This record gives sequence, structure tokens and C-alpha cells, in this order.
Amino acid sequence: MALLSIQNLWVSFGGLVALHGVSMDVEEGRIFSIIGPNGAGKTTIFNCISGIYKPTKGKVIFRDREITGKKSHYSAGMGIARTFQNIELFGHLTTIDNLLLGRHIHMKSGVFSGAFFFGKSFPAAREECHHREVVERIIEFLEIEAYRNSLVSSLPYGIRKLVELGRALAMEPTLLLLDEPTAGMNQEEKRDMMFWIRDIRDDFKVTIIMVEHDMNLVMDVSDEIMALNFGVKLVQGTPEQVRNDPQVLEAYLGRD
Amino acid sequence: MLELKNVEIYYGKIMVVRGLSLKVEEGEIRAILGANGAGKSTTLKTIMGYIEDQPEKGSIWFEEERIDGMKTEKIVPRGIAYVPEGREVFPELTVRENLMMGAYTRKDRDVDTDLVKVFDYFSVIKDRLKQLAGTLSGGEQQMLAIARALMSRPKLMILDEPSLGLSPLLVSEIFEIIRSINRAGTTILLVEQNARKALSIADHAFIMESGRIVLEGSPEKLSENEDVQEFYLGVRQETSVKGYQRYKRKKRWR
Amino acid sequence: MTSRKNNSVIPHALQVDQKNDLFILFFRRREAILPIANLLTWVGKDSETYRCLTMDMKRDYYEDIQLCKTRTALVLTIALFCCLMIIPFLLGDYNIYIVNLIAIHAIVAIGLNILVGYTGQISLGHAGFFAIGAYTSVLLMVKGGVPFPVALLAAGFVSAGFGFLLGLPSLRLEGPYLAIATLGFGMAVTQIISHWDFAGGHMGLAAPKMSIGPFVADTGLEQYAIIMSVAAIMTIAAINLMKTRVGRALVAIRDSEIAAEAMGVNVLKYKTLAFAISAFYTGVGGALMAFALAHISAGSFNLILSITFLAMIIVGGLGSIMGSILGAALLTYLQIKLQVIQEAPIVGPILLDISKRFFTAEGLPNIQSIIIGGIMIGIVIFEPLGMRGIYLRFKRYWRMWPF
Amino acid sequence: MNFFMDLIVGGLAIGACYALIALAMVIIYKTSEVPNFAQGEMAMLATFVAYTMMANYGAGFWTSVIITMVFAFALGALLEICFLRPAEDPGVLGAIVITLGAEMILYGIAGWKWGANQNPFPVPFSEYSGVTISGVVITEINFWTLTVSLAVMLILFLFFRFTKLGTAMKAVQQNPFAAKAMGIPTRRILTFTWGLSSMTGAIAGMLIAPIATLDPNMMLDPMLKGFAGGVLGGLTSLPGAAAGAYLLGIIENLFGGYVSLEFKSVVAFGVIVLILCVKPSGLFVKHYKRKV
Amino acid sequence: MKKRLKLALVLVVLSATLIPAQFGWAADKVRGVTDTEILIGQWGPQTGPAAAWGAVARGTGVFFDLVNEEGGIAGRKIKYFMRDDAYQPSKTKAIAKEFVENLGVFGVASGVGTSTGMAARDYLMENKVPWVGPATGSKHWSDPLQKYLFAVYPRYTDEASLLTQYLVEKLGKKKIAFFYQNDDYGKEGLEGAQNYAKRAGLQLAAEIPVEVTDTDLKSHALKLKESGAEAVILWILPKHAPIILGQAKAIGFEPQWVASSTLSDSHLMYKITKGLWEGVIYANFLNIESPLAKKYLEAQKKFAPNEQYTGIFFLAGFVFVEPMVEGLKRAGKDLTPDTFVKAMETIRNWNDWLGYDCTFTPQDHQGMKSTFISKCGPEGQQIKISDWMTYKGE
Repeated sequence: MALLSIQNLWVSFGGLVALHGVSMDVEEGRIFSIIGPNGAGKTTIFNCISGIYKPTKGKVIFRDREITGKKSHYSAGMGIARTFQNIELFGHLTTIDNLLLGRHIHMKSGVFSGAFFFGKSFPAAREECHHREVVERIIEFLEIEAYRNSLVSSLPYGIRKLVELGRALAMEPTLLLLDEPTAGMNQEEKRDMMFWIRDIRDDFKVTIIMVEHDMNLVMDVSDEIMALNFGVKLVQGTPEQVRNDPQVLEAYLGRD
Repeated sequence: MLELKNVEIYYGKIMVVRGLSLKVEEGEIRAILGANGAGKSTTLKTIMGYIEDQPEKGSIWFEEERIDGMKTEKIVPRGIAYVPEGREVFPELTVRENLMMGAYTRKDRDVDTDLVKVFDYFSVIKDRLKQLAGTLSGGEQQMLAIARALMSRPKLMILDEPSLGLSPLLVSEIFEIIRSINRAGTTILLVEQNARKALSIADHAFIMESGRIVLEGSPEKLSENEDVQEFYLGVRQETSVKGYQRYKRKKRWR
Repeated sequence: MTSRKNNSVIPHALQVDQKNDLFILFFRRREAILPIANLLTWVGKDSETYRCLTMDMKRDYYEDIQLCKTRTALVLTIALFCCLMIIPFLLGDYNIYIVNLIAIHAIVAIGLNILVGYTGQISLGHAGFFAIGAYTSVLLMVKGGVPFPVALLAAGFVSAGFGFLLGLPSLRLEGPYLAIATLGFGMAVTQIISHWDFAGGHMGLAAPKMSIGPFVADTGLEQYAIIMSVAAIMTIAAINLMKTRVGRALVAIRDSEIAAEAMGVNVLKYKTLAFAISAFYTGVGGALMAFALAHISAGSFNLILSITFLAMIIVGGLGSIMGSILGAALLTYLQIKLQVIQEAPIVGPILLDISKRFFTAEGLPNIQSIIIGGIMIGIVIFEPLGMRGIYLRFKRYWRMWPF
Repeated sequence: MNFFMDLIVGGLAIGACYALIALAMVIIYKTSEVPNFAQGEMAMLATFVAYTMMANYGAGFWTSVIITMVFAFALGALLEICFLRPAEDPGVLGAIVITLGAEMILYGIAGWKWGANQNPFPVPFSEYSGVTISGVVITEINFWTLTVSLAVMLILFLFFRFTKLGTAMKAVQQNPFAAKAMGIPTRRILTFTWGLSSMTGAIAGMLIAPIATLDPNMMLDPMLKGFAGGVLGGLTSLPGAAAGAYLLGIIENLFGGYVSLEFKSVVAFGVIVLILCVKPSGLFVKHYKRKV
Repeated sequence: MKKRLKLALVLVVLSATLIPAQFGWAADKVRGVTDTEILIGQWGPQTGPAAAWGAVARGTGVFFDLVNEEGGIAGRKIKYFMRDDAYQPSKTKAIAKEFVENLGVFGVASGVGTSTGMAARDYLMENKVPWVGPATGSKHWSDPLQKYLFAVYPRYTDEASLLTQYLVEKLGKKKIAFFYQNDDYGKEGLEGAQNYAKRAGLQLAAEIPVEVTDTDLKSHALKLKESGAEAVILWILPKHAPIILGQAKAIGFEPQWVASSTLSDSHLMYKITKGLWEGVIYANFLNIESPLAKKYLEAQKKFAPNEQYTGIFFLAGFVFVEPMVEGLKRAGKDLTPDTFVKAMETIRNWNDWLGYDCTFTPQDHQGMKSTFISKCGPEGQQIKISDWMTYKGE
């Protein structure tokens, strides 16, 4: 059974149908990309997986469990992490606090243990220290040490993208959804990102689904690609297959 | 037509643009290329009078008239139209109302002929006049934003990243339209990250990095530059990264 | 949460003084500034400036969540505690009463700040929780014979229960819609209590004396001991809480609900939790108020009170425990002192003269609301961080003092 | 049956006053997303000006109304310029605090200038005689209140729908950044908005004052009800907010007439909370959820 | 440099506000009494929703000025402190503390509001602060008896019983409705009316409450009309009177209106109801025709020429405190709280004031129990239609 399986997914917003019965399977350990023109429904699929939208019809099955229509935090608890197209960071928190929020599902302290600790040996304090250590390693991995204690709203765009990625990694997810990870980056940064995506898959043993416009990156990095157009699945296959598909060329890439 | 002389811009306390000078000649398409945070958008916003008390130094001239320090609502009637980054339409106004707002500063009543003219460029819009702009797709919104800017009959049109977030096919279409607008007599100043596309239609381009113009010239000249090839055009794309040795070794976690 | 300071000492210094401070311009690079900054730092290596400059001097992850991060802070905290111990013996009973009021308001302000400042939810109905706390404790003691500490806790928990209920709709409401819902809640509570004969109706109830075991708080001084201890415990708890998992989740909800949920934060749970915690604090504050006043009546828990609480945290600083306390202190003090503004030297006669000339003499006390309204607006316009912002500015200024 | 109809008429009459306040608040909310808690005091102050014109300077009613409208416009514009413009992006909470502060200041000024005494507010039409339609009385003041509120609503609707300025105001609300790029003077538009809203509120004040008495506390309750009515209908829709306010007036009166007078004014808020749980942006507005 | 200046400025302003807090009181033999002065305080809402009642406290101020001008009391002048509590009990309590701890007053005069007064009552009693004439007719002032508290305002319960009795016995009304403010004030009135009704074997036709915050009284008026009452007793605030009278008239309901003493300023009521008040019957305990009233109003012109409102509430500020001054005079040179209480308790059937038959005994500290009934004439004149009456219950 695939790690994530989407079956006949329909989504509509007040009469406007965004997804027309899309199905897809993602095997564990792969990098799976979704491409398609704007408004094709790529982000909508993400939103269905991570529980922001409730599909009108169809199923989302993750690790043999149905998560259709479950709230975001539920799927997060199941091990699905994501980044956002337009960066959704916690602007009034520092980088380290943002990353610590990624550890939220792995932490236990509640109101009372959190409010009353008076030394290192209290469980809340111990837990806090432990997770700070974990986060520290992610900071190292992404090379954002210099920004550890800065408010994220004051960071440059590229760094914020990284922090967001780091925050998703801190969740130690099984499945990572990347929504346009290189949007707004220059070629150099994009290339870095490419390496990182591969490293993340290998080092963290994560399955990655990403939505991306940069064809070069998509073709290079992905194991499998699905092309969408107006909510309809055009084709799914290896980069080569997709690159040469006439429908994809027509709808998306254009013929130069 | 438009000239920036040694402009310095601060954003809060941080200097974003350092001594920028550039010229846009009448009838041309000029493009500013550069990565995120290079100060391109800030420059445009400053030209449009968005940022109060800026530029800190230098001057901006439009048709022999100094326009820095002017309010936006004074600048627009002088013949500059601005298409902001990211499809900034009025989502809950109809397409028609959106277009009417484009003609806000005009005193004459001859708006309808312009509407017809706009439909020549953007046939999609014609059928959707009564639709709310927010219900348009991303590409249509971008077209509407450009159409709206045209409604003020600008002499100079400034576009901020018209290709942002659009599919390759749509990008081509929009750039085609920009070119035809230019041919009809409107001067164009374009800010782009998609260097390849921008260079394909521009008459002259600037490359901006951390608040300075580092290179300028004709597209041909720029395309030959090695740095531009590597960092802006991504020329080596045909060979895959898979075959490359990483030049940076990342630290491993675990 | 004063722990935010270490993020930005350097960038701030650069930003503020960049244009007019030659010194900074010369030494823009961090390494260059280091030795000089060291000299400037008045407590040497243990200061946070030093730590920020050297960045990697962290010895232990616990430091991040420690109550007193530096020795200076520790010393200051101990000094503060000593002050709190000595103060009552220096002040008269009247001033102790004012300090008590301030402490009670500070508890409420902290609670409200947890909801408004940290979680980003608006409430114009906290007078309702205040009333619930006050009535619960008094009714339990008078009608139920429950001892004071239990009644105090019960006041908090009952109030928290109502907070939980009010929190439920908050999942879907925002901005003015939430404001009107909470406002309605506050008004409903007052209205219901005032018609509830068991709770003394409109006339209100007389509160018994606070007592812990054999110790009965008769005088203001004894009340001070109880109120101040409760306030101190609750302040420390709030500081701790905001630094750990729950607090972070609350701030996450404020900054981006969608992202918070994607991180596995159960937004419904944490929003209602924020309401509950906030209501708990307010309820405890209300209970203490009942005993400080010795008599409660529904009419005093009105919309104006809710607005005053809100004003306290705005003036003090949103999202800051210290700000809550400062705001509560300032506004409580002002409200009491502004009543006699016409008796103040110099200012008083001038105002009276103005009143007689352009206004009415008997309307002069209305200047209270003009001044408080003006402070509220002024803070939002000029110092959105509130008094805490002023404090931070002052601190930075102090550091750089010789220059 | 008469009792029921009387309650409905009463509900509509007070609902019309609420509706005017709701409209005034919506005008501002639509353009700048500021829930204006100072609306009531602005109206109260304007009404005091009208009263002073009549009582102290012997001006005629209509002259006073005109002067008051000018004053109201100036007051609204002044508040915007002095209090809201200098605040950079205050957020909803900041905006609420600013308007609450303005409310306190205006309240203080009114108390300082006119004292706490109650004053009668004379109008050239009768508060208690009028026409009787099948046993149900509609007094002159009821009639005028309803007419004026409907007229104001219609004028505002036409203004926003068909004039360039009205469309520009909507544009400023939806996207101030783009509106500026169109050459729309966003700041002046905002100032104008406040003036317009203040005038609408002043009309409400002058219609409420004759049935009650004129004193600084006059508008406390109507303002909250108007706001609540606006929220009930939806703060982003003019007709929606007005309809919500009418509805609120009717609910209140029916509840007072048939269930309980004691909880008459609280029930409104209870109903609102319940309705908002189902329709979070009010009855007549589609709930907007942020996209990611 | 600028910043430091600013800081200095802030400090100066702060200390300026601090100064009034500093003038303390040195330990005298008797708190608030020196050879030349007696310190007396009063709170009253000068701001907020109840600010209209602030006139009481200002009236008291003029009265003390008058007393001082006439030579004071036993060689001492009264030093009067007026504080604004905005009708907020927590502030009232703070003011009471300030009076006792900081200013060290001898006694408290009047003070508006029942809930505000209740917040301070026990504290004042514990500290032996004589308190005369709280400005409401609540029964809580004299029941249970408080040693240092003397009530002047006739009880609402008695007043309401009396009015009902008058309606039934003198005017022959059978169906009487009661329209009351839904708080202690209104409810005590209702209780009084019910008491009489029970005794007379009657049933009130309707008991309609109104909330303080209500502005729209249409449904109230309709309910009153439904009850078919011939007379309606109003136990409400002045601001509600014009609304209910107007709404009732609009629906064609014109019973005999009867009002409590709170609405006894007929000129004001006539003005704000735009003439509807004419013909209304109301209770009254302040003899406005007495020559003393004229004298007091002249004193107002002298000491408070800027005062805008000089109606009944203003004079009420005199009447509540008159017994206090009498008590102080009787206590004479040797003034302590206890001698004062003793002196007060010697006042029997005292009539040298605006009120009537003031009597304090060690068992009963309710000083005045009588009211008379007036009718509002054309142009708001007060027409006295009964003598002073005292309600005699079981």
C-alpha cells in the first residue's frame, strides 16, 4: 500500500469546481511533484491532504488510515508536515521559537507543568531543553545559526523560506508537503534548494510531495510527476514521460 | 522620459537602494532584473511616491519635471501607470468597476473608447465585465491589472513582476501583450525575475544587485555575459544536477 | 515576557543610531564593536549585551527558559521582592489599598493579555469573568461555608469554565464579531447576576474576610500579604507558561492560525484554553477584589470596567507580562489620582479657570476620561509596544548613555 | 393582534435608529476595517451642537440641522486626521482601542462642556401623535425616523453603487495599495468616509434625542445596539447591516412584549452570539476565509 | 539629549500628580477635628452615567460654605472634601479609605448611590466615622441599625406605600400599575407598593421593570396599556420618564401618572418631558417653599455662581446634611464621634430645616419618615396637594 493514496478527489467552492476526481498514489521515500498552470488545483490537493479543506467527494488515505476531512492538527499529528506558498511563519516569534513549534506534537507539557517549574529538573524544563537541542541541530543543518534569535518577520525572504522548511522538518514528518519551495528565489538559491530537498529525503527518510513551477528543478529532483490542468489530472509518470506528454506541452509548458 | 539620478532609499533605517541612476527613453521597453531583495520593487514604489519621505537623496524626473516627494495621486495623472506585484485587483468590485477605477484620475468622459481598446488586447476580459474580479483566475487577474493600468492612458507603464506565479504558457501570452502595448506607443518599465522572458522583449535592461545597478545594456550584450548566463538565465539547465558534484557539503543530522 | 530582548540589541543599535551616531558607523562589524560594548556594559560579562554579541556563549539550553537569565536580572528580581516586602510598612493603609487594587488589576491584566496580547483574541467582556470570580468566591464562603483558599481556587475554575464556553464560538469569530460576542457575554453576566436573588440581586453581597486557617486578614496590610502572594505566584506562572509549549502555541495561533494548525496545534483546544486561562486569572482577580472591597454588587462589573482592563494591557504593552503589570499600575493609579486633579497644584487652578471660561466648572472631573482616552490613543499611535516599549527604549538608551 | 403589530412598529422605529448607527459604522468599517466605537459619542456631540444652536442662539430647527451636519462632517474628518491617520497599521485591536479612546475623549468633552443635565431636544414634529392604521399608531417621529433611515440607506446605496467616488471608497477598502496606484487619493477618501459616517450618525442622534433626553449618556445603549445590529447583518454590507439592525429592534420588542422585559436588552446579544456561531460574518454576508 | 529632557518632563509630571497624595494627617486627638476645623468628606458621581446626581455633592459644598460664613460650628470651620467616584463601588471604597487614612476626616456627609455606599458602609462603621444622610431612600441605611450612620432620606418603601395609599384612598383608583427601575431603588419602591396593596386587599395591575440601560420603552408602554391600569406609579430615573410618557401617549394610554421623590423636580421634569409632566402626582420631602430654600439659593449665587443646575437635587445636597450640622452644633466644642452620635440622638421632631420632623433615637436612625404629595401644574409649577404624611404600617 502506498504511503499516501488519494482516491477520486472532488473539491468545489460554491459552484466552482477546483478538483475533478483526482487520484494519486505516493510511495514511501519518493519525491513526488505536482505541476500545472495556475488555478489547476495543486495547492487545493495540498489543502485537502493537510486538512484545511474538506473535499466534496473522495478519500485521502495516509498510512492506511483515512484522514479525509480531518482537521489540520490531526494530520500533523499523523506525521504530515507542510510549507506554504506565501510563507506562513509566526512573525512575532524568533527563529528558534518557530522551530520549537514544529516540535509541538512531540512535546507533552500542559498548562500546569508549563506554568509551575522552578529548576532544571522539572519535567517541563527537561522537555524544553531536550527539544531545544533537537531544534539546534536543524538550525545547523540549514545553516541559519546567525538568525537563531531574530524575529522571523525581520528576516530576508530566502531565510524565511528556510526557516519554514526547518519548522516542517522539526516535526520529524513521514510526509513533507512543499508548496512552491523555490518561489521568489534566484537561480543560485534554487540550486541550493534542490540539493536540500534531496538531502532531506535521504537524511530524514521523508517522503516529499511538492508543487513547483520551475520545470528544471522539478524534472531534476522528482521521482514521479503528476500534471494537472483545471482540476483534471492530465498525466502521471516519470519526468521523461511527463516532459514529452503532448497534453502537458499544450496546457502548460507551451511549445517554444 | 523617466530619469532617476543618484537615488538613495532607506527602508526604516536600512539603506535599500544605494546611488541608483537610470533612464527610460520614450517608446522603449526597459527591464530591471535582479534577485529578491535587490531593491527593485522598492525603487518602483519610490518612483510612484508610495514611500513617504523617500528617496533620501537624489532626484526623480518625469518629462522634465521633478516628481520625487510628490504624492501618488499627483504622479498618476502625469501619465505613469503602475501595475503592482501580485495581481492587486479589487476582488469585490466587478471587472468593469475595476477598469473604471483605472480611469479614476481622468477628467474626460470618453472612457468607453478606451474600454474597447482594452478589449483588443485582452479578449478574455470582455465577456466577464460583470463578474467580480476576485473570482477570476490568477492569469486573468494579472491581465485585468494590466488592462486597468491602461485605462489611465499612460505615457509610461511600470510593471512589477507580471510573470510572478503564472504558468509558462500564460507568461508568454502576457509578455506578448506587453510588447503590443509598447508598439501602440506606451513606454514600458518592467521589473522581472524571469530574465529570459524579460530579455526577449526588452530594448535595454539593467541588472540590479543589493541596491545597485551592476550591469546594463542591450539584451544581446547582457546575454553574452557569463555571470548573467549562470545566475539569471540558468544556462546550464540542460545538464541535470544529478550528474554534478555538490559544491557545498551539507552537515548531516543524525 | 522579557526574554525577547536578546534577539535584537545589535540590529536595534545599528538601526536607531545609524544616521547620527558616528561611533556605530565606524564599527559596523560585530567584532569591532565587541570590546567597546564590553566596556560599556555595566555588569561585565554576564550581561545580555555581551551574550548577544558573542552569540554562542550559551552554556545550557535551560537558560532560555530560566526565570532570571542573568545575574543582573536575578539581583533585580530579588531586589523587587525585597521592595514588595518592605513597601507595606512604609505606606499608609490607604496607599496599601491602592497597591492591593493594582495587584488585583495586574492579575486581571495578565489574564487578559494572555488572551488578547498572546493569543490575539479580542475580549470586551472580561468584567463578566471578574464578576463570576467575585460572586463565586463570596457565595461559596457565605452560603457554602467553604474556606477561603478553596473558594479562591473555585472562583478561578468556575470562571475558567465560563471562559471555555465563551471560547467555543471564538473559533469562528474574529475582529469586531468576536468583540460584540464577548461584549454581549459581559453584559449578560451583569444582568443575570443583578436579577439573581440568591446572589443578593442588585443590592449585592457583603464579602467575609479573607482567612487562611487561623490567619484572618483584617487590615489592609494582611490583605496585602495574601493578595501580593497570589499575584506573585500567578505572575511567575504566567511567565513560565508563556515560555513553554502552551504559550508558544498561543502565540502561534495569533500569528498564523493556519500554520499553527499545520504544526499540530489544535486551534479549538488552544483558543478555548486561552479563554479559560484568561478567565481563570480574571476570576481569581475578581475574587480578591470582592474581599478587598468587602462588598460586591453587579452594577460595578460593567462595560467600562472591561474597557479599562483592555486599556491597561494596551497602555502596558500587548504580549508582555511586565507590560500588563505596568499598565495596571499606571491606570489604577491615574484613575484614583485624576479624581482630584482640580486640587493639584498649578494644574488644578488653570484647569478650573479654563472650565469656567469655556466649559462648565462642575463638568471638570470629566477630564479624567479625556486624559485616559488620550493616553490610550497616544500609546497606539506613538508607542504600540506600550510602556514596555518605552522601558526597552529607555534601557537601550541607558546602555548607550555616554554616547 | 394589535399588541403584536404595535410591537413590530415599535421594533421598526427603534430599529431605524439602530440602522442609521449601523450604517454609519459600516461606512467606516467598509473602507478601513475600523469598528468605530466612538460613533455614538460623535452623534451625541453633534446633537448637542444642534441643541445649543437652538437653545442658546435661537436658530431654527432646519438651520441647526444644516449647521450640525457641517459640524458632524468636520468632527468625523478631524478624528480621522488626528487619531487614525498617524497610527501606522494599528490592526483591529489597535483600531478598537483608538476609537474607544476617542469615545472617552468625546464623552469627557461633552460632560465638561454641557454637564450631566438632561435636556429636551425639540423637533418640529410630534413625538406622540400621528396616524392610526387599523388600531396601530404610527407617530410622526416614527414615520420620520423610518423615512429618513430608508432615505439615507437608499442614498448611500446609490452613492456606493453608481458614483465614481463611491466605487473608489470600496476600492480603497478592498485594496488600498492598488487604489493608490490608480491615483485615488486614499487618505482624503478615508477622511471623507469618516465625515460621511459622522453625518449619518448625527442624523441618528437627532432622531433619538427627541424621544429620549439629551445628555452625554444618551447614545451609550443605541450605539451598542446599532453596532450589534450591524454585526448581526454583516459589517461589510450596507443593506445587510441595516437589515440586521431592524431585525434587532424587532427581536428586542417581541422578546420584551412576550417573554421578559428584564432581559430584553441582553437577549439581543444572546441571539447575536448564536447567529454568529452559524454565520460568522453576519446573516447577509458570505464568510470569507483566508486562502493559503 | 531630547530624550533625556522628555524623561525629566515625565518625572516632573509624575511627581506633580503624586503631591496631592502626600499631604497627610498628623495624629490628632480626634480624627478630623482641630481647634479651627472639622474635616468632612463626600463622594458623588461627577462623571459617568449617574453624573446628574453629582449636584447633591455640590449642593452640600455650598451649604458648608454658608455655614462657615455664618461663623462655623462652635468656632470651627468645616473643611469639605468632595470626591468623584463615577458611581463605581471600588472607587467609593478607595475614597472612603482616603478619607479615613489619608485625609483623616471627622465624618462623611451624604454620598450618592446605594451600591456605592454599601461598599463603604462597613469600613466607615468599623472606623467610627459618623455618616449622615446617604442620598438614597434605601432601607439598608437604618436597618439594621448602625451606630454611626444616620439616614435622612425617607425610605422608598414608606414613600411608595404612601403614594399607593393616596391613590386608593383619596383618588379612588383601583387598578394601579407599578413601573420600576430594575434595581434596589425600584425594587424597594415596588416592595412598598406591594405592602400597601396587600394590606388593602388589592393586587397591583402590573409590575413592569425597566433596565437602567434601556432606551426603547415601547414594549414597556404596551404592557402597561395591556394591564388597563388607571394609574401608573413610576419608580424610575428622570431619563426614562419622558420616554415612557411619550410612548404611552403615542399609543393612546394616558393614566394618572404618579412618581417617586426622585422625579420631584417638576420644573426639570416638565422641561424634559416637553410638557407631558403636567398633572403628574409625585411624592416630595423637600419643602421648596420654605424661606430657607430661598436663602440657600442665594448662597448658591454667591458661592457657586457657575452652577448650571439648581433644582431639587442641588437642594437635596443641603437637606441631607442639615441634620448633621445641627448635630455638630449640639455636640459643641467637645467633638468626638461618640459625642456627635449622642448629640444626634437628641434631635427630636426638629423642623428648622427643609425637611420635616427629624427624629433620631438610639433605637432608630431613620431621621425623616414623612413625605407630602404634589402635583405638577402648568409650566411645571409645584402644587402641594397634601400635608406632610407619615406611612403607618402594621
